[in-house]
Amino acid sequence: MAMILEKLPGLTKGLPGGELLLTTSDYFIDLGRKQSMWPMTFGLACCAIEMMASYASRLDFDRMGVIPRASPRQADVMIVAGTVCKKMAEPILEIYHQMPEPRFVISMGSCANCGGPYYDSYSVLKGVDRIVPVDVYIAGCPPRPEALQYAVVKLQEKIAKMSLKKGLATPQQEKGSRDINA
Amino acid sequence: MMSAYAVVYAFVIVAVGFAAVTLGAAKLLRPSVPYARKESTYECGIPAVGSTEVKLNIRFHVFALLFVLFDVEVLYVYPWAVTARELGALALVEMGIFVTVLLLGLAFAWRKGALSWE
Amino acid sequence: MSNMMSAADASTMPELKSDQLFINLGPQHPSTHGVLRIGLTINGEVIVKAVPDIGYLHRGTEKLAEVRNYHHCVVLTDRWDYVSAMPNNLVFCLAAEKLMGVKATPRADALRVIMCEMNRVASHLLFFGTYGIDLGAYTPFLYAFREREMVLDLFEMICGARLTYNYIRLGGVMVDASPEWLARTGEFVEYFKPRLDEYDTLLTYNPIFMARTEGVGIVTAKEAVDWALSGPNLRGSGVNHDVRKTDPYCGYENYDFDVPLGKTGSCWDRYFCRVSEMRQSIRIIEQAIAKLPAGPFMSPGVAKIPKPAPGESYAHVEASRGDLGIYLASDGGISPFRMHVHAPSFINLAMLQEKLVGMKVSDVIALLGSIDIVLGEVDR
Amino acid sequence: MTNDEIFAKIQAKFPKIEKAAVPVKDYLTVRLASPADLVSFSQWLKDSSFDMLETVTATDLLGPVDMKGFIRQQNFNPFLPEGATPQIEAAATAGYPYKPAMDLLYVFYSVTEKARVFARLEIAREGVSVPSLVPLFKSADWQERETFDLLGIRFDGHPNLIKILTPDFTVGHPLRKDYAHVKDRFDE
Repeated sequence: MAMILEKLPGLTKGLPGGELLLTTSDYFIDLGRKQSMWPMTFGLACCAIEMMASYASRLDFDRMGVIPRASPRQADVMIVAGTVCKKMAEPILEIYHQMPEPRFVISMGSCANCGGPYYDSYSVLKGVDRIVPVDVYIAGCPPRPEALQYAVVKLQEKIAKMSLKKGLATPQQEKGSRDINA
Repeated sequence: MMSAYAVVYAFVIVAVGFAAVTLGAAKLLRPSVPYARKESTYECGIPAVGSTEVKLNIRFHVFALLFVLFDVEVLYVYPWAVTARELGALALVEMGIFVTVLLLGLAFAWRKGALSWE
Repeated sequence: MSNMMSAADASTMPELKSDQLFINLGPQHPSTHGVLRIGLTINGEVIVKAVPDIGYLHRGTEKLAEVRNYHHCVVLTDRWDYVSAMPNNLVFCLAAEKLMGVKATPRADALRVIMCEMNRVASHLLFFGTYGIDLGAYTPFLYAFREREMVLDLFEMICGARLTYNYIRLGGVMVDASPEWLARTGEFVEYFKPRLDEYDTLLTYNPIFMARTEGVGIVTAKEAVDWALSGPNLRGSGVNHDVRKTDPYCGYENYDFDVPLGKTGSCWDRYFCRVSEMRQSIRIIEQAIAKLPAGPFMSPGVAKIPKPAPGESYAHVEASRGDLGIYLASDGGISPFRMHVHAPSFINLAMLQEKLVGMKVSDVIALLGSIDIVLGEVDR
Repeated sequence: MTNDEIFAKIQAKFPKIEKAAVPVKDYLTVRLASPADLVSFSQWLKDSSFDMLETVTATDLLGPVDMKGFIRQQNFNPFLPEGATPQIEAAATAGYPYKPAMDLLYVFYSVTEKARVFARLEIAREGVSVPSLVPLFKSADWQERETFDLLGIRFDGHPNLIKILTPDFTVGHPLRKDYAHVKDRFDE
């Protein structure tokens, strides 16, 4: 864990202004994270075209600080946009693990949420939350680009609630164990 | 009178200091949860196969050498170019000789086929 | 770490000689237009062996069609070529109508033509944008999507969806085009014509773009026919085969438009075919709106749950990516007995494994982008 | 060149080939007698201007599709009366001749003549393999691999007959009517 951030709650317990220091550092750390959510260019199916539309000129994603990055090493969010097939499940897991902490997952479209129109197909994974923890689900097939942008707003609200006292874990990780290798 | 080098020292200290502070603070502040699967090589989601220590073709090396050669040449041409007017015609001739010698070298490399990429 | 050496993977990992490197142009890659993986064995910069590995988006729709009734199947068709979904609906409806002996009304045919040509413009705009990004030019993407959003607005205005329209139904179309919608489409057509010349200055005659695409990935006419390519890939090699001309459907024979042909079959020719096809689509839309016949937009003969007599039918249309065909067999039940999709992207992609050998690594994306595949159609 | 002229030329060259009983609507459909004369027939077609093999596919003529091939959970739709599952169950239609056989379909197209020939070939479900057309038409390569992967028909002479679409832990060939889905680690 980070050298200073982890010890900060312990250090500031006794100090007179400690609580104030903790909450302001929470605020600025979360502010930095939520205003620059860098997703990974990771389109699977039809929802990827709507994701491209939200990056394009009319519904500019850049104004929210969302800049698509090609590799998981520089990404904070993995937007799973499209049908997750069983053959694609292993690479998705591989990429999720190669993303640095704190990482988030947005499951876009009814295929990624629960299999969608392919609920009874033999080769479709019924929802990406079977392999990776998901933070925000977006309904729709495909959801509108505005819905994707509203999902990023929702995720920003979720990040705003992250605090050092809980060990800087993402909201999802607070419930489960930190070491998620499904 | 501060020695003329004080400016240079100050410049170096500020540069190195700024880099050290920002990188150091970042290293202390950011969370780091290293585990084996995260450190595995990223290859579009598929576990990488085969080693990357591969014998490279010699032409990459030749091009690198030629580039360094002409880059250094520009390094020498630059101060002359800045003060060409004061230095007068003699310097122009000297610089002309210097550049043509190097161009001869380039022509030799070209004829020897060092520049052919295939 | 679970080493998932799958059968397909094992075959794509040849025994490497010391100066060869195996890299994955993997499923998660910004410019493979979806989840396509190519196992490249390279020597320095030159590709020695390329093994495309698909199936990462295989949803088994041909199997699902066997437990869906005919109206449900139209919904499944939207998700094949999800960049231009109208021709998918159209081809399934044509095949099913042939099976049921139903004929769409003239107004429905004209509306279907307008919709498919509008969708072709939207799909080629997306191709134009992403091919620019593939080769490093970011501005065409922003220009192209500005016009594409206008086309999607028109689609949304008439059938409520931006991508998976489900507009063309068995026996006709879902809803009639209101005069106000037709006026808006006419406005868009007028607005769009000068834009096409703007695109030419942006990318078509841009020296860097021409250097990257001219003379790259040459497909001769004989090879194109041997690989059974179709659509702009075939016409890029100079073979004059367009389903709208050779096997007209929905009244295409009474619109006049010409078919742009390429000369050498290089990436630039395929690109040029698509961009000039947009001009022809605009011409068709204008004529279709001008000559839109009156009358009902849905033919009455289609049952709520159709049970066509046992038999087989084959229908094919000129989709944006090529000759999209559906072979439909019925055993008299409520679901099709067998539905096979002749997907143009799947067949156009097959030539990659032979064309890539000997090319440079940076040209892989130029060739892959010029074929313009959509993975939903490749894997079905 | 209308369908009948083409069929007359085919009949002259290959007397054993006759028109299919159930033709594909308004296209010429011929039925081959046995896998043996598939290659000679395609070679002859290729020489007489049918130079594009558009489609290679197959149909499993067995009875109604087995519902075990689909992953169907009990539909917990609250709006429907208890136990009602609106999804469609495949049912056999009376009188349709289901038979345990595979029906191969080849579509040849001539760019110059603008004509299309559908060739059908019926083979048993197990143990019969069909000569591959890859030496004649390159487009057959992936389509035969797909037919092998989804329907289990072996094409001997094919350079690289491995599966192409389904994940490799899939057991069996999904498009067969009697395919029963084996639960894998992504299904629970």
